Amino acid sequence: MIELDNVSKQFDGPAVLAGVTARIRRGEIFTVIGPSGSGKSTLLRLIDLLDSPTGGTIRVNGTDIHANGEESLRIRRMMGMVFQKPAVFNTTVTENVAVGLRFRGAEERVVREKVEEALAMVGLADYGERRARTLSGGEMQRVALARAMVIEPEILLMDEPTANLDPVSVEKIEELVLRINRDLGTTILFSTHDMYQGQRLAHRVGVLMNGIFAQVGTPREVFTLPATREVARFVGIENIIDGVVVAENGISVIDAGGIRIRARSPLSRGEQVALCIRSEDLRVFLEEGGKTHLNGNTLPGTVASIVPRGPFSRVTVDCGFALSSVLSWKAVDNLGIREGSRVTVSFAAESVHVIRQE
Amino acid sequence: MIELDNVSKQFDGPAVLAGVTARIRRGEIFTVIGPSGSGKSTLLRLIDLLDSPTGGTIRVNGTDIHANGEESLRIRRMMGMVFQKPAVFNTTVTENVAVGLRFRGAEERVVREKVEEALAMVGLADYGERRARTLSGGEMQRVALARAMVIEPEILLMDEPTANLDPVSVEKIEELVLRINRDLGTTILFSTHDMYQGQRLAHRVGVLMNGIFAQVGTPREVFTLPATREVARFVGIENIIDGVVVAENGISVIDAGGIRIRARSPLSRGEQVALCIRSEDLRVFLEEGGKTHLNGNTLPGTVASIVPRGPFSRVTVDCGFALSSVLSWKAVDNLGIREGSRVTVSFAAESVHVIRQE
Amino acid sequence: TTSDPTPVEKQQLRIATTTSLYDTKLLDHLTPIFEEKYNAEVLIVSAGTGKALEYGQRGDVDVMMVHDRAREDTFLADGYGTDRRVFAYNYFVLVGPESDPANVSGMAPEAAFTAIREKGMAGDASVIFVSRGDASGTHSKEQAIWKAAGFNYSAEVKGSGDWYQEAGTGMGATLEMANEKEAYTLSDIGTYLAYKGNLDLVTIVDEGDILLNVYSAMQINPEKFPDINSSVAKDWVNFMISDEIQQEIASFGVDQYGQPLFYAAQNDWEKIGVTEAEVKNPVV
Amino acid sequence: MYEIIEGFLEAARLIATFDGDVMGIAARSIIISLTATVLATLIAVPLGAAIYFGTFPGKKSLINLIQTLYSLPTVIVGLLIFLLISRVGPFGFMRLLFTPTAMVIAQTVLVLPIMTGLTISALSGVDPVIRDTLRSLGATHLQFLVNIMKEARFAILAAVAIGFGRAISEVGAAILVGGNIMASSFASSTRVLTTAISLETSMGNISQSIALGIVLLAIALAVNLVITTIQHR
Amino acid sequence: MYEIIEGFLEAARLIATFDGDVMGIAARSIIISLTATVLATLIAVPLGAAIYFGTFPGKKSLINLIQTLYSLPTVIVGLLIFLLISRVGPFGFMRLLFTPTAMVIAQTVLVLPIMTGLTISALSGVDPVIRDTLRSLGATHLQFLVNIMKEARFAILAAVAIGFGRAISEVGAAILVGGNIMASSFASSTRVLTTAISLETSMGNISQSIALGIVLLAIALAVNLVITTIQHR
Ligand SMILES: Nc1ncnc2c1ncn2[C@@H]1O[C@H](COP(=O)(O)OP(=O)(O)OP(=O)(O)O)[C@@H](O)[C@H]1O
Ligand SMILES: Nc1ncnc2c1ncn2[C@@H]1O[C@H](COP(=O)(O)OP(=O)(O)OP(=O)(O)O)[C@@H](O)[C@H]1O
Ligand SMILES: [Mg+2]
Ligand SMILES: [Mg+2]
Repeated sequence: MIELDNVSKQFDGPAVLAGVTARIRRGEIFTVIGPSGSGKSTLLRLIDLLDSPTGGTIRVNGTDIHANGEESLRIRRMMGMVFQKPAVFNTTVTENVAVGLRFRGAEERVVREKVEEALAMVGLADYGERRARTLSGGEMQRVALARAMVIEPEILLMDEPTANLDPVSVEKIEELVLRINRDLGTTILFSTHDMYQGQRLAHRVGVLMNGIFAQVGTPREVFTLPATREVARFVGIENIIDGVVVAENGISVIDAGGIRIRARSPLSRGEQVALCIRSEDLRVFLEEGGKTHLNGNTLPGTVASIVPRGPFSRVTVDCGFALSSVLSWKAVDNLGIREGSRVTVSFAAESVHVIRQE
Repeated sequence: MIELDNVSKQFDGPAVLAGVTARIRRGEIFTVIGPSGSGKSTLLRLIDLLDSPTGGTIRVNGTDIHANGEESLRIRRMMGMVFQKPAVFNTTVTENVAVGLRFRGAEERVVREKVEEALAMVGLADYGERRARTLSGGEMQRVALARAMVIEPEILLMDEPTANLDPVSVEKIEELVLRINRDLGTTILFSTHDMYQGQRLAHRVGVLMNGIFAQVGTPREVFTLPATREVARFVGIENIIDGVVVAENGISVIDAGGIRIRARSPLSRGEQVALCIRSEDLRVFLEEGGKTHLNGNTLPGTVASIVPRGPFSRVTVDCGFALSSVLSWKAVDNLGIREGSRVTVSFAAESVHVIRQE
Repeated sequence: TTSDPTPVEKQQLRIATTTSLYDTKLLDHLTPIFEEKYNAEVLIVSAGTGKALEYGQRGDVDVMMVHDRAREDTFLADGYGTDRRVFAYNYFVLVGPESDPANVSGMAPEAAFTAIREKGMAGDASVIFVSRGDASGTHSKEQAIWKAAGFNYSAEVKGSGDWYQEAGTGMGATLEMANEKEAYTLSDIGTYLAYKGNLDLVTIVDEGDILLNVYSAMQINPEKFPDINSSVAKDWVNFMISDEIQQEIASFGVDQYGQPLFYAAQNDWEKIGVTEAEVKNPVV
Repeated sequence: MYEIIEGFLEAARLIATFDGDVMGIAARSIIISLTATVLATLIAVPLGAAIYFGTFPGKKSLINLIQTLYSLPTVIVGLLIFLLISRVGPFGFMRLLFTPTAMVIAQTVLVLPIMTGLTISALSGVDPVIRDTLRSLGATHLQFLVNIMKEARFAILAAVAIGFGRAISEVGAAILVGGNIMASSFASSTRVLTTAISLETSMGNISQSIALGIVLLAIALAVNLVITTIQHR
Repeated sequence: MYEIIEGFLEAARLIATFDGDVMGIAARSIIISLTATVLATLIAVPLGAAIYFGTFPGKKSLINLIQTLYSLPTVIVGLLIFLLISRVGPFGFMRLLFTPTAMVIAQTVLVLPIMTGLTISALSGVDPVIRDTLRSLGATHLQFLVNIMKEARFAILAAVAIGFGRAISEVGAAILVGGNIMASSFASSTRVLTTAISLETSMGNISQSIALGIVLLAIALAVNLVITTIQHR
């Protein structure tokens, strides 16, 4: 178990980490997501004993890891780390992966077997004899992954481990991570900027922002019930609307610049709030074509833009404020909408997540 | 205009590029996607004159760039490049970004202005005086981006420029790329492993596989009508089923291990084919609940797994072969399905893309 | 003739000399007098005898000052040098440990050498002779003594056993080495006196004609090297045999060592076996 | 051992009293060795860059040769220069023998191999992506070199420090082509610290030698502080 | 200039005929300088690592001092060792003066600063991520050092090459503590190539000097080829 207790870290400038607190359970997959420069790498480095915190404590299985000089080797050997920009040793791929095992005095036969297995797992089975320095970006990243995994650490730290990989490789690595977690019970802590990856893999997600965890929760919590406006924005909620609670009886009514929106929320009248509506929860109808939801929201508007997004299109409708919805290409074709079309957007009160503004 | 004419490149082992041919038009945004190790970086490096092809020619505006020693500076100065793992000069952020302008003998005042502007564009406005070596991964990548953009090259080459960035930063960079392309008419050639990015930004996409462009086309073509089984797999089509054409009259019928699937295809009876069905195009109904599509496909099956995927769930149904579909969480809840549920999967014949197998 | 005593630009005089002479600082003592008198600048290069002669043979210096008659003769005969004048002499000394393991104190040089060799060859580990072994004037003298004692140097002395060791370095270092090894060695008196304070070595043999050490100066042959600074070179040679300087030489070192380092050659030409012309006649 | 202490005291005295002779010798050492180092830098750095970035047959052998020349004894360098500039040598007409100029030449030649070799090492330490980045930013050859040097400045200045160290501490070449002359005028003299140390040693003045050695190290320290300051800028 | 050609011919003759004296001298050079280089490596590499990875007050000054000692003249090193081991010195009882052992000690001391300094440079050239990776893989201190050395092997072996070059080419210390002795037994002799070159030069035998210089360079070349081979493994 890893306990982060008010961990802070400051380099020359302002504090990068300013009181990070969390408990990562044994056997858990925990993902750190957060904007570029928010301190994800810094946090992982602190846990791996590669740097010392300016304040706070980090405990692994109850031991304050930074307080114990003599213990640090033992603690470090419990952990494996994949760096954000992995570096490879100037030797063969096999030797690169073998290093950790050799450090632990493994027998040559065991080393050979395990390395081979690890390389196969990351899809580099035939690369053993290649000089690691000549590998492509993604290949290097996979070598780094194999290198950290092969020692079967109790805790696996990974700093954006799939940042340089294509989707097919990413999928393989993700399966691998899940398997390691499941089969070996490895606690896995990784940072990613791919929120979907966080969600796919993690038991829990911590959102690092402004030096602290703005939210820690299950992926579903974080993705559907973001704790702050910034988290909401960060986890990809495209529709965030400011407003004031004007009525509260079971279903609150929020005034957003003159337009009234119904939502479920326990907040009381007069509070400043931000409304989050996932674009997938919006329905778009031609003109007045939609059925009015009881207790729901039905807003008229004009299509402002239609932008392809993966196998979908993002349709942005101006209803006074902009509302983005995601429709399949086919749906767009069927509706026959284009920029300027008059449409109606509807969504349930349950689809509106209300955040109190500070 | 960049013409790649049968470009090949071999290091010590087997050829990495084995006859890459394409024409990238002036002012176009062209994306190279392909698996890790497929040679994307190698190709960009060849175009930027950082390495020489083993065979074939690369022409920029009609000039064979590798044939012309004296011209190479002029040609290189037409181009800017962002490397996959950017390196920064050991000086301040400002000086890093200024280098290209200084090389071109820009006035100090101009340099200062443009650098400031560029840093602001990549969201590093306050970072000018920081030593570049201490930046985070994403920050460095943005410095590299600013550094390449500030010289306003005619051609901008970017090797996975957003690999280390969080979604909010990615969005900013993407907007920037679109703006540069639109406002300055810059031809942009970039590699990415984020297919959606490719799709969002690119006018055309080239899929690099096994040393050649397996397909070049608009994002929509590549994503909906992949030319090969590998491309299909690579662009994220989860359902690829092998079969044989058994009937062909307007709507072909394909036998896939005993199960018959209708599809639109011009191929003739007896041909070996692969069927591609995007998971978004599948509908899942409880038991026999679905309406039978005329000319469509309705297959019974059992739910094999339900895995969260972004704001969706991926529901895999075993119908003899596995079919994955993507449903919103709500839809899954509404259907009340779980692993083992008996369901029906249906999809239109139009949703089936048929590829001839070689 | 003398050169114009007040030329506008100072003439430069380059002298090559052997290390042992230079290290006595005699020349440092004399050059200011010369420079003042002739408005010249004296540049002195000290080197091993062989190298000094090499400088001379290549015309890199104007004057040569060494102490190795035999090789000087060859040098003159080959036409590289001319107008040799002898300006000083002193004696080599055989020094050794106070215990004198070979028991040669006070013997004639030849006899002492013979005895040392005998003990050494017999395997008496306490008897060691350290030779300069560097083809210097001192080394030449040592070889001459071995020859006079009846030995073939290269066959019967050099390399004949661990008793005979070639230092292959300068006089000072050789003395240090003899001191360290409690060995005998042949030294010029000047260097020995300069080092005496640091050494446990004592004078074992200091008498015998063969120990004579004659210093001479000559100019490099201007016919061979026309751009030699011949006139100042002549001035220097004449300066060295001038009465005033001969007196300086005779008294040099007395205040420091309590005994002179050199004897003036002027009046002892017979004793040192050279012609009177070589000590007295000014070069013209 | 008391000679060492005496040496320190003597060094302190020499420096404190600005002993004329010693100051002259020290100044000459600085001038000659710094000039040689600067000259060698001007040759070695471009040369090292040309070798490192060039592709030509025999490149590996050339690098091996350069490394081999690290072992070039100073006396041999001195001899070769001597043969060239002595009166009967091909450059004898220039009358360079026994001049400070000759010493500068000899020291320059002496430190060239090591400085060239270390320049090559320094350049090979620069991240290849940095090189590619400079190229891709459209650097001319010169701009490329200047900027690579900037990136490698730490290692290149270390090479300069080593070159200077070797130049100012060598004696074999200095004595052969300089002659260790102490003339009445500064410009005609060629006595530098190392040749003076040799002389004092050969005369048995050990503490004087050590004192001069300390003066030499004091100079080296000053030069190194300057180099370190530039390195860390 | 014909001395140079003569020198080459003479060198060829000496090598071809296995000239006994010269072979002995060359063998002694190799043995002494290689031993000194190995010893110095064994000291300098751990020392350099300790300094580079250590954090202690005065670290910067120490590095500056080491750089300054690059300028330590060989004669001064010789003198200091001489004072220590001469009969009246503190280690005089060991009777080391004028033995090959003394020369090994002097050369070791002589090359220590430069090898330590270059080790520090070599280590600072290793990508920090490599260091972190080793730590994160659970390296003990020793494993860490060994593996960092492996990564820096190119630069460290370059340092060894420089150390060897300096050791085999120096003459000042060798002559002071060794004495350039040519005795009839191999073990009692201390004449090495550089001291022999000095001697030949002082005797005016220029071509013989150059021949010996060429023999020395041939040895250096051989040693460097070995080093290069290890470097590129
Ligand atoms: N200098 C080199 N020597 C030998 N092989 C090389 C060299 N550079 C690249 N390769 C090999 O060429 C192949 C293509 O490499 P490249 O870097 O172009 O791939 P990529 O498509 O950019 O991959 P990624 O998405 O992982 O960055 C890889 O297998 C790589 O190992
Ligand atoms: N050694 C250092 N000295 C000074 N500042 C540093 C240092 N290391 C990191 N920083 C700063 O700390 C902040 C956090 O850096 P960190 O690398 O942890 O971010 P990150 O969340 O991993 O970002 P990214 O997603 O871009 O990798 C950044 O602003 C970075 O510039
Ligand atoms: Mg990071
Ligand atoms: Mg790549």
